Amino acid sequence: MTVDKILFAFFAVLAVASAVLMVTRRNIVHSAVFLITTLLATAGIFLELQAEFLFVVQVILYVGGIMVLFVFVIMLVNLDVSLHMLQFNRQRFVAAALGLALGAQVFFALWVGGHSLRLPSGASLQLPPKNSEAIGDALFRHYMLPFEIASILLLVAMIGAVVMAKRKV
Amino acid sequence: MNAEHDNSGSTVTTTVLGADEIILNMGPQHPSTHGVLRVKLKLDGERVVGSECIIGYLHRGVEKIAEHRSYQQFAPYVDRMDYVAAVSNGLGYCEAVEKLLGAEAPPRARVVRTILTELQRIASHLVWLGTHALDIGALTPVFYCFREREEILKIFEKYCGARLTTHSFRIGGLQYETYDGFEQDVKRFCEDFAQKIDEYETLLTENRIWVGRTKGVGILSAEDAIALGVTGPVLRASGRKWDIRKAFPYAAYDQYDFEIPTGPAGDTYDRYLVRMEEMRQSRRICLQAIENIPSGPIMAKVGKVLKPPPGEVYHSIEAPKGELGYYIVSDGTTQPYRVRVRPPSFINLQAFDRMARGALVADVVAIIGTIDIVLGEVDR
Amino acid sequence: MIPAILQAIRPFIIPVVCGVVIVGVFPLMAGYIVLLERKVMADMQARLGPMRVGPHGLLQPLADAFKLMLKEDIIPAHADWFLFWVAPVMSVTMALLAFAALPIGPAFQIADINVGILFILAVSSLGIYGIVLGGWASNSHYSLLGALRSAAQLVSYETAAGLGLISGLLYAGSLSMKDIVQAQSDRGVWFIFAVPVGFFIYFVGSIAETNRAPFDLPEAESELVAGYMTEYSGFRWALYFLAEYANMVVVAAIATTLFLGGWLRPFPGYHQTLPGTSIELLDALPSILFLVVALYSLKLTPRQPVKIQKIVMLLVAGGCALLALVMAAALFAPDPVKIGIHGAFWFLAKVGGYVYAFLWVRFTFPRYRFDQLMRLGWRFLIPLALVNVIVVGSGMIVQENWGWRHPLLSAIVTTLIMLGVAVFLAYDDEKHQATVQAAGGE
Amino acid sequence: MVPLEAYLLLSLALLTVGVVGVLIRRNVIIMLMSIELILNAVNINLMAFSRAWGNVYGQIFAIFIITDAAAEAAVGLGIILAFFRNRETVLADEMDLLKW
Repeated sequence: MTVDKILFAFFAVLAVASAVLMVTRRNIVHSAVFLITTLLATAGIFLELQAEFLFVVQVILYVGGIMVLFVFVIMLVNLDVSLHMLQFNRQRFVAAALGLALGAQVFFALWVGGHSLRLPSGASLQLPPKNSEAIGDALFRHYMLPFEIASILLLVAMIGAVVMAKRKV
Repeated sequence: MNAEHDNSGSTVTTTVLGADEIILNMGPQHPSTHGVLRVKLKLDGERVVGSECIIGYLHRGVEKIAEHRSYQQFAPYVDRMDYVAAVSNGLGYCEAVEKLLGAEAPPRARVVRTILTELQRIASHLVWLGTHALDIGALTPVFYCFREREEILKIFEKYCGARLTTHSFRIGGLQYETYDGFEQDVKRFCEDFAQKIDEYETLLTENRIWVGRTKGVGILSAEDAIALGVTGPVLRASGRKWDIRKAFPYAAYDQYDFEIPTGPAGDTYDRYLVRMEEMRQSRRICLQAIENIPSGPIMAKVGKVLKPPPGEVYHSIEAPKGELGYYIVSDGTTQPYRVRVRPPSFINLQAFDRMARGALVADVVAIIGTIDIVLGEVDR
Repeated sequence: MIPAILQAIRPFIIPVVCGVVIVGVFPLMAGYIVLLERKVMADMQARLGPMRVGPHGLLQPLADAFKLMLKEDIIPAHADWFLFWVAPVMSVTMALLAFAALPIGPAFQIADINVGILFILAVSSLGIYGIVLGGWASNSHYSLLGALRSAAQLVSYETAAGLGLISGLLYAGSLSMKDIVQAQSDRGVWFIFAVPVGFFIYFVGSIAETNRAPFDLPEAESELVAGYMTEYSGFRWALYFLAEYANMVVVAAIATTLFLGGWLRPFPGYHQTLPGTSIELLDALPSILFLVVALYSLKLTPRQPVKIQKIVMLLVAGGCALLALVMAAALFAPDPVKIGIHGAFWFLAKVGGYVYAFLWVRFTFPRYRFDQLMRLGWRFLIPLALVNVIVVGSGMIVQENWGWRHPLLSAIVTTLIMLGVAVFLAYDDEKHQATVQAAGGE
Repeated sequence: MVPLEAYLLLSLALLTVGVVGVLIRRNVIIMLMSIELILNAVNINLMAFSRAWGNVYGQIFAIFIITDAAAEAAVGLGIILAFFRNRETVLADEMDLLKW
């Protein structure tokens, strides 16, 4: 069971460290690379949680799809100009303080009230072994309507993106 | 990328452009500009909105050299202009000087000249076909083309000892008599060649990708072509039946029966078809000529020292790439006062901007290939 | 303590050994795939190909590798050195990672993941970052254009190829590479015969995904010099090269597993035995093949001009003879060993055939233009693949409910329907193109 | 076995970084990427709970969230491209007019 913990620690540290780097880097492409690293580390955590299907979905969709789109757009908008400008806006100190305060607040809530939440210990239950089949089952038995709604959402987004990016509508 | 090395005095500005327009420099070291041509492309995304050909990287001052050489001494220099069709260059020059002298090569010399020039045309078109196909991404035809070209070069080598820059003709006729078996060699080549052309055509003519890449690409209307002075296969593909071999017959072309292929649309595909058909017609001319080479002397009596009377002459021939003209002014001495060459590649290259406007970057490569330029001739 | 650690790492030993073997051997193999490519190209182009280094150029890959390693490592001025450094590594890592789930024969597989095929797709879709970031980091217009082209191309054709795979997966009923092969064994038909249209779509898509001609626009030599690799040289360039060939093998392995029966022997129902023995003719084929190659090499040995070449040729003959011996010995070994070794042979042979088809296409066709490539992808292949999934799915339902027992029957019907769809799509595309051209571009 | 709290803390850390990123950066693309980070933090939570409860429903929700992220990225980047074409900037504080 130690392997579990080592893997988790590795991926967690990788995820958080590259998330911080992503927010602070000057160069957008570097930011994107660090976000990709974060996402891959998260995918690793999914794998550690025995969710192979979500691991694959995360890699194919998030890293192989969405982030490619990001990188593509970053390369289309020219970057040299914004590189030499101020990277953070004027309310940065206040904003950072507020953001950290939010984090601290949630952490405090977890710290104080975590025991009363009656979270399951985790070790007691095992996931069904055939992960992708179980997901397919659940998705198409119990979540058919949300699934269809999601597909409509995607359609709307697709049309929206085309309309936005087109030069002449 | 392009601002710092701009030593050519070009007129395209590299100032601030819109977000979508970039300037892309193709060449002078680029795999598909066929030498040291440099093309400045103004791109909107992948679409060309403007272009400029920057030439002169291979300028050797050929025309100026002529003023300090005797007429015979200058003859080898012309071979270095269009170095893939050296024989044609030599023919044009020799005939121009003969015209200036008022001399005429004997019939046997003229027929042999015709055969060699037509073989050279085939060789030149083969180089064009191979490199053009390579530019468009077909890797294989170039090797087939060079295989056949090798046969032609072997004939040249047997005839005069040189393969590329042959200097095979002399003013007044030929230096060398044909070797034993010349007729057989040419005949064997021509007979095999018919099937070889079909072989290239099976690879390309009906190929969907090839048609897609060439049809409708780089269209040049006949009016534009004439306005720009374009000649040769490029003009003929635009639908004008203009060929110096028919219009002002020289050498022995008036004796032979051949067709002048033309194309309807003036696009890259038509130029391809026209050149393919020209190779067939050249083969036909060779076969007719080889049947019946008149006997007799191969050199007219022009004397050892050439001193043409003062005057000027313009003589042009149909080189593989178009009208190749020589304008020679004599002041009565042994050296020309002025030689001006009208190189087909140079003039045809002027049509590049017209063809490339609105095309995609990938088409630019096809268009450069289809004009069939040789930079040695463009820059001279 | 030590036994406990041994106990803990025991399940990892075999996968790690397999992984090390693949990572160590594949670069060499890639070199020989390059040699094979050059030889095949030479054969198609009426010439000899590499002949200088070793007999018939057999040592050429080693010479190339040494040359590449000794070359100066240039990082262009104003390049983003970090990404310039990391991009080729990323490319090659992702390509080799995909080997983790490939079953090279029933015995030789690093990990049988239950989403194996998705894992390979996922990992190979990451290879795009090596290309895009490398192209961007070089700080050159050619590289950037190549990178952007590549990104657009990969995203489009991954969709088509993925949908092509799905039609095969419908028959397989599993995402695990092993189960897919097992399904083909159970159904008694390779899925290329069940879903030929799906195979065709995957074939085209996989050529495009690996950036091979006629879809090699990201590195189109005549237009973009070398695309995203323009500024790379020496060993980094070799890494890109390695990644390209690794990707080629990976897509070939996917196709082999899903459509060509994986490690299964062709004609499983054909039981002609060799006279006087109980060995089946087709089982003995591999060893006979290797023996023939060995004898041929032996015959060529005296004709080599230099002594060292003679020795190398002799080594080749010896190697082939050894392989023949191994294959023959495996026939008499217990079943797992026999199937393991012969399965690996058939798998690699099929991968080789698929790669050969790649090369064949490469040397025959000119290159697509970018807009044509996109049109082919989006207007022809993706709709075709979508319809194909639906038609094949319906065919399966019909087959199960109406009792068409023979799998080929529904395959024939669906294929005919799909051919009709393809003709319609091609016609529609041409009509569309005609109207576009009539409207004057755009 | 990694305790559930560890996942929650990791998720919290990513959430905080994402929120701070959205608030302090000027570049819209990085803001969008920070939002992706926040969504990702949510996913980790869902996955951890799914594992803890021993069923796959959490994973289903994660799939929906990834779908949502894809839609958001497509539209968001479309807007950024359109904006960049008009104003040649990707900085949030320069987007200060309703119409150009």
